[in-house]
Amino acid sequence: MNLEYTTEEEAFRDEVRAFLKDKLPKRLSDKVRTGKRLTKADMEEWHAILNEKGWLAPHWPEKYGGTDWSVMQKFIFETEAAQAHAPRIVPFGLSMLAPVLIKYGTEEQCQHYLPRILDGTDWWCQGYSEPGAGSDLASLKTSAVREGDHYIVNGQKTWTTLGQHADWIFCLVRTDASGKKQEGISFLLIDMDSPGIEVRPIKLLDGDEEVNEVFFTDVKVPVENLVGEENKGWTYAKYLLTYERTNIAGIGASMAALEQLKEVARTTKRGGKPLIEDPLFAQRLAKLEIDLENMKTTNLRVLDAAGKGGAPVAESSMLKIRGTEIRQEIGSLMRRAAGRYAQPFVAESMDEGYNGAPVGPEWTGPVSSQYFNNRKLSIFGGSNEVQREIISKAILEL
Amino acid sequence: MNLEYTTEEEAFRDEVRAFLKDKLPKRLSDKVRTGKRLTKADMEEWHAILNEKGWLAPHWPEKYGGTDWSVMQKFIFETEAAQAHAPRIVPFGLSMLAPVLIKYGTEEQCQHYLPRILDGTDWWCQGYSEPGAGSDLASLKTSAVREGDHYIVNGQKTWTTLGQHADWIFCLVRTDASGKKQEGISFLLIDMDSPGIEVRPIKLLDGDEEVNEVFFTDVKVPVENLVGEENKGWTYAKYLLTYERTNIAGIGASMAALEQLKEVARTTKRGGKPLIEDPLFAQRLAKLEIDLENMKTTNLRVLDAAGKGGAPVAESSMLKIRGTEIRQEIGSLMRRAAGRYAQPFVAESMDEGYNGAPVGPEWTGPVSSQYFNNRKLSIFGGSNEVQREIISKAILEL
Amino acid sequence: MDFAIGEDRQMLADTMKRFLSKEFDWEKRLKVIETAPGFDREMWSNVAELGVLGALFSEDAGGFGGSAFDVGVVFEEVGRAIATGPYLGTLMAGRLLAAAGESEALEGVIAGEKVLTFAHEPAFDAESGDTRDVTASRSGDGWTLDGAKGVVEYVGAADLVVVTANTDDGERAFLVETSSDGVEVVDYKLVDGGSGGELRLSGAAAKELSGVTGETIEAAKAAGVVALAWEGVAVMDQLRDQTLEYMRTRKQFGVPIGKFQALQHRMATLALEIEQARSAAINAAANFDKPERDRFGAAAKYTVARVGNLAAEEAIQIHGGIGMTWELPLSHYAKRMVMLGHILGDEDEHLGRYIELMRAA
Amino acid sequence: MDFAIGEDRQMLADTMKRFLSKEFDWEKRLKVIETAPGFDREMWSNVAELGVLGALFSEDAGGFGGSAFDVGVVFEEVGRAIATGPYLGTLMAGRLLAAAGESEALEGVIAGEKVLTFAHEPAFDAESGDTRDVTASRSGDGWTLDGAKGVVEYVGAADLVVVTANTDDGERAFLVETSSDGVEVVDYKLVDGGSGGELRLSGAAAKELSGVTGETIEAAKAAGVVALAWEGVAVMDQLRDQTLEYMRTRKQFGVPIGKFQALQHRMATLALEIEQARSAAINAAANFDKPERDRFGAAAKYTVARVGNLAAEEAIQIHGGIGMTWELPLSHYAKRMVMLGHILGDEDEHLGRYIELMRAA
Repeated sequence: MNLEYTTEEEAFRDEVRAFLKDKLPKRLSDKVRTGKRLTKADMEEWHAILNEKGWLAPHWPEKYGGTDWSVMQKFIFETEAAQAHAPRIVPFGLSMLAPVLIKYGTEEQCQHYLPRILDGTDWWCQGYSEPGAGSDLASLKTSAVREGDHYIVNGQKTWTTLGQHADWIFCLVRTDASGKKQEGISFLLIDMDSPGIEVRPIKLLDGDEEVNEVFFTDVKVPVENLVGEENKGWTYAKYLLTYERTNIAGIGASMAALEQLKEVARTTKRGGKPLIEDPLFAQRLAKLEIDLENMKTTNLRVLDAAGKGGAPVAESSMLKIRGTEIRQEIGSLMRRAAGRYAQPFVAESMDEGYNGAPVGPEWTGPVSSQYFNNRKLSIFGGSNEVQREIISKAILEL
Repeated sequence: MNLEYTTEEEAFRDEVRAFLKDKLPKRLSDKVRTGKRLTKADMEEWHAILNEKGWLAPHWPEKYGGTDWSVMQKFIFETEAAQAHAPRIVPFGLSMLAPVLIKYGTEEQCQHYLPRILDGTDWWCQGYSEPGAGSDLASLKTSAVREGDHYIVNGQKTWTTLGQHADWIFCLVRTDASGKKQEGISFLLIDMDSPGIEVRPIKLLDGDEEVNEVFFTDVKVPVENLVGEENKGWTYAKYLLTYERTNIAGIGASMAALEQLKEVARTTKRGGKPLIEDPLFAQRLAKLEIDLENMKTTNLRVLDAAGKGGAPVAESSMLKIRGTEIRQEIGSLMRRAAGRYAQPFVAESMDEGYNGAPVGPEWTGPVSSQYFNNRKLSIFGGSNEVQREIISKAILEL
Repeated sequence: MDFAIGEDRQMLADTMKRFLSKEFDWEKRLKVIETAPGFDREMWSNVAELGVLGALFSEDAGGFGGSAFDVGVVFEEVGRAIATGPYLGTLMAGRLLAAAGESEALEGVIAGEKVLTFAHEPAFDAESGDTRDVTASRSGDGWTLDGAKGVVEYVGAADLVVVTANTDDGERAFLVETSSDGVEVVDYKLVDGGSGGELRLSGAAAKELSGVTGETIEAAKAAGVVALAWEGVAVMDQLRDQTLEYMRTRKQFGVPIGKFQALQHRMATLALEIEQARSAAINAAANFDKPERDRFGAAAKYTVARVGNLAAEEAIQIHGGIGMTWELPLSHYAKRMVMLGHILGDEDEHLGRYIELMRAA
Repeated sequence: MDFAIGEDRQMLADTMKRFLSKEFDWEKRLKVIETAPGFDREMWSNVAELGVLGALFSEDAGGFGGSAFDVGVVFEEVGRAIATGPYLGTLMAGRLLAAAGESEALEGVIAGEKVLTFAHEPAFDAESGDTRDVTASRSGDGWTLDGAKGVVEYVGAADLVVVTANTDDGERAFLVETSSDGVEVVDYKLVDGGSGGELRLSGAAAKELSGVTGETIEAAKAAGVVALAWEGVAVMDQLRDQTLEYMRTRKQFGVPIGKFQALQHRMATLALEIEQARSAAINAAANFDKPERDRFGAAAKYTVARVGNLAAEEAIQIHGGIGMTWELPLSHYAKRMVMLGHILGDEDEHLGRYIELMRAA
């Protein structure tokens, strides 16, 4: 039993750190650190930097531009990047579509789409959820009817994150409504410029517009845009959802956020004393830090098992649940720490180049928005209730 | 809105207090206060004192010896008695069987059994649960087969509290196994001296033996011992389980126990300071006290509504859940307060007249046993899970 | 003992409820909160006309209520509709005007002619990185104020502000007209759709509220605590009811999600906690004129903040994505619920206060 | 990074597991805990023969292990079987013997010939109502001890006790033979089936453990914390597994209770928490020889106590009445689990310690 990094892992970590120090623009890391909104250009800029280094798609096979890293290396990279306040990699093309194409798509599809993901030609978004199909994803209704060389797609997708920027959408569509609901689903790639597609932003409770509804009215999609076989899309969808996610717990992001929280707790005064001296706040903070330290080791144990060929299904769900709970709790303590100044809502102050004087301490600006926005963590990506179902199925074997 | 007692209620409270001060033997209240075991004679002694005053059966109609008290008076009596460390009234005859007899029994049965409950001639116990029928009570299997003027009873009951002292047991038995499980149940009164009855104590985790298994082998029970109609017993059983319980939350007992806990917190030192100065312990204590203050008002609100003719089903379940949680938490904090001295287990010290030197501070003697014994509070009397089912049915109306 | 609310109060509540559901429906609310300063003056004077503001003050002070339960009933309706406007500021500042016998000023406020708020807590000062408070100094017959107050409720809409300030004699309260020289207001929206602002004073003329001491100010804040507790319980009632309704109608896997036992048990727990919070709010009102005022106030504010966060988080979680949308009233109730915890001290602050009182008892 | 336990340790664990499941089956355990002093001397020497006690100490000290992970693996097996005997006392007292170079005494202990325990915490004194500790004074060439220690693990079975005592030079440790004059033991059962006792010393002859200071004693206790963390995780594994098994087989309303979603979700949460506790125990062992020893020790003891209580309470609740019976092993695991929190400081004490270290960092 040895929790130290090996010499090789340490060297790799140093390499990642040096790269981040050298190549991550301060403008971007400042935006991430202070909770400002990232523009499409910001995200593309960071993608391009990673692509230049060859580190944009660590999960891919080397022949398509992957890195052949071990699970531990991927974890190190993700953790270091998050702690350096790098923008997160937009996952839809890189981590969601690509693994499906690589496993189930044709060589032609891989050759066509993968390079365009890497070089930023295509921005992808995800067409999974529908208004009537949330946790019960397989009950989706958006239909694709074959007519000659095309499918005609009608229906509606929702919660399409960053869909407003997208060139393409990968969709689960119903190609057969006659049998079991899981059996008539296909996986279709659709050009967002196709006539009949309309994207409407969904305004969230924090005023932000990062998710969208996507409406399809008689949208023509060439049959060659089908991935794999017709009516087998559910298999691909599940593969995508359970695809190895070394960073499902978001350890790096949480460690970075906790550092900031502790700094706030040391410097913010309440009743004349630093918050960290307040027994009730200190207790919340200590419990959170302990939970995160434990989670870090839990995550490493899962990676260790996965690296040795295990398939830690229940454990991944545990990482998702506790990882999101920890991130939510950090956000919650930041909000608590802000006291009265959690209330002002100056939306403009979250954009780059805002010149207005801060109302409260600068770090208080985004805390409430982030707290509310963080609610999504336990809802999206398989709600924490769904994760509990997965765990109980695995441990109860009933 | 007025949370004060009325003048009449205050006068009543004073009367109760005066009575308790005058008539409750110090020997008994000392035993209750220090967590010693009560003997059968102890319980009978207190019953006799209450009976002499005419206060043993407040829930009964006046003509059978009840008091005609309002719900608020019953609450005041129960709360004051608990705070004075009076033994609790043994409920099986007085609060469980009697209401069923009064509502569903014959006048003859009432005339025969009720006076014997009051004067202590008959000690009753309850034959409801079976090894295979816990929360799913209606699946019970103990059978009663009619043969001439008798039923022949075979089967097993369990969790029969204080059954070792009982002269009689009221039982749910199956008289018809052909239809829905709720429809073939009858309510039978059985003399514990009948041939074929065997009582075996169940040793609990704290070493105590207050519950029993009761085995029935070809036990002959006269048909006149049937209450109400054959096969209608489920109706009576449910009536018994939902019978107005003004003190389901155990407010008085919790208030008395919290006082003791606070005294311990003020006088027990940990790391050189009184426990109440410890921020973590103080926090637990404060949250508990607030919860109890809230619960007291919640209880009074429910009584107020019941007194005005309401039928607060969900609310009674809330009182059961939170009431038992509070009592468990008080026990848990007593255990925590005892520190290392929660470990010694000197069983004899819980009996009256124990002369051994206390190992730790005297109050620490029973804390762990009580903590573990208190687990039953959320299991028995309709588990807290069953109570949550009742609440969600009522509020969801699905 | 009697938990009935009383006939007069019930009438007031009914009137207010009818008015708000008609004149402050959801579309109207969205419009109001998107328009600075998040406040509709005409509606405010209509509310005043109903007697809502008068109910917050005793007859001596020109009102016709003023008991803690009167305050509770008004704020219950504010919470039910998550109504905008300086209800809380009016209550607290008005109590100080009443204590000082400023009946004329208070009359205009009760009538809805003048909008009043309360500026009590120091402002954050960007330059020093610390807080900055207000100091009062004598100037001829009167007083002038210098300094700043932070996150002052609806200060951008207010005609009058009661400002607490340090003097050589300790904390005192002053009445300031926002139109005076030396008064600067920087207002902004609040997360919950309301409005707030920084109040900056440099040599602003002010009238001392005679007889108001630190203790009077504490009493006004204690009334604010009762108000927020009742408001909070009403908001969580809405969160619960909207979530239950969603659970009855939203289907997944072929059944209403209300059929899922894990969610049922969580809602049962939430319903239980809300009843405990209601009891806490009742206790705070019942003890308002008694020696235990602060202990029950702290208990109520702590309980309502704790249960309120649970209610907001559970309501959103059970709704899923839709619960996070601006479109759904639920998300606005959730925001108001959580923000209530940031006014007049949060969950921890009040639990800390309770612990001190418990130790001292 | 490598989470494999290592071959040698795995072998030891397997041997110990085999031995205990054969020689310390459930009937045997019930017999042992009902017989004073809750300890079977023959079994103890058999355990020693397997090398279990030697694994707790380094080769320098006459053992063949001694790393924090060695300790962890042994106590994991102790927890799995809720084995009785002074494992913890042997570990902590043995570490002090080793530090003092008392290799001869330690050799007898490792061989199972002499039973050793550790008396560290002051006794409750009924007369004064306060605690009473042990003081050491020089007497000729040697030392004598006076005072008392409380709740000393298996002191009724011990031949040797390492006693900490106050001297003019601060805290020191001494070796005492229980058969000496001036040594009185009052032993009693413990709630979890083990045995403890009060150790009363009046002028008892003692040998100083040279070189042992307060810091050495802290290190021995830190090893004890690692041991209890690993033991606790093993106990909660049992609580979880026994409960899952019960959920698979116990039927109510015609289905196994494991089909009830509300219980499923609670078990999922418990399983998650237990994995977190396991990580905490691993962290404590991994940092045992590092500057962060105490921080990770406190984190582990806090986590294991917190999750342990949850595990014990959930296991009993889900079992229902049967979970409270003496007959079922489950209830004994629950008792051991909760009692572990009362040894070497409870959940709150360790969280408090963590907070201090966090503030100081």
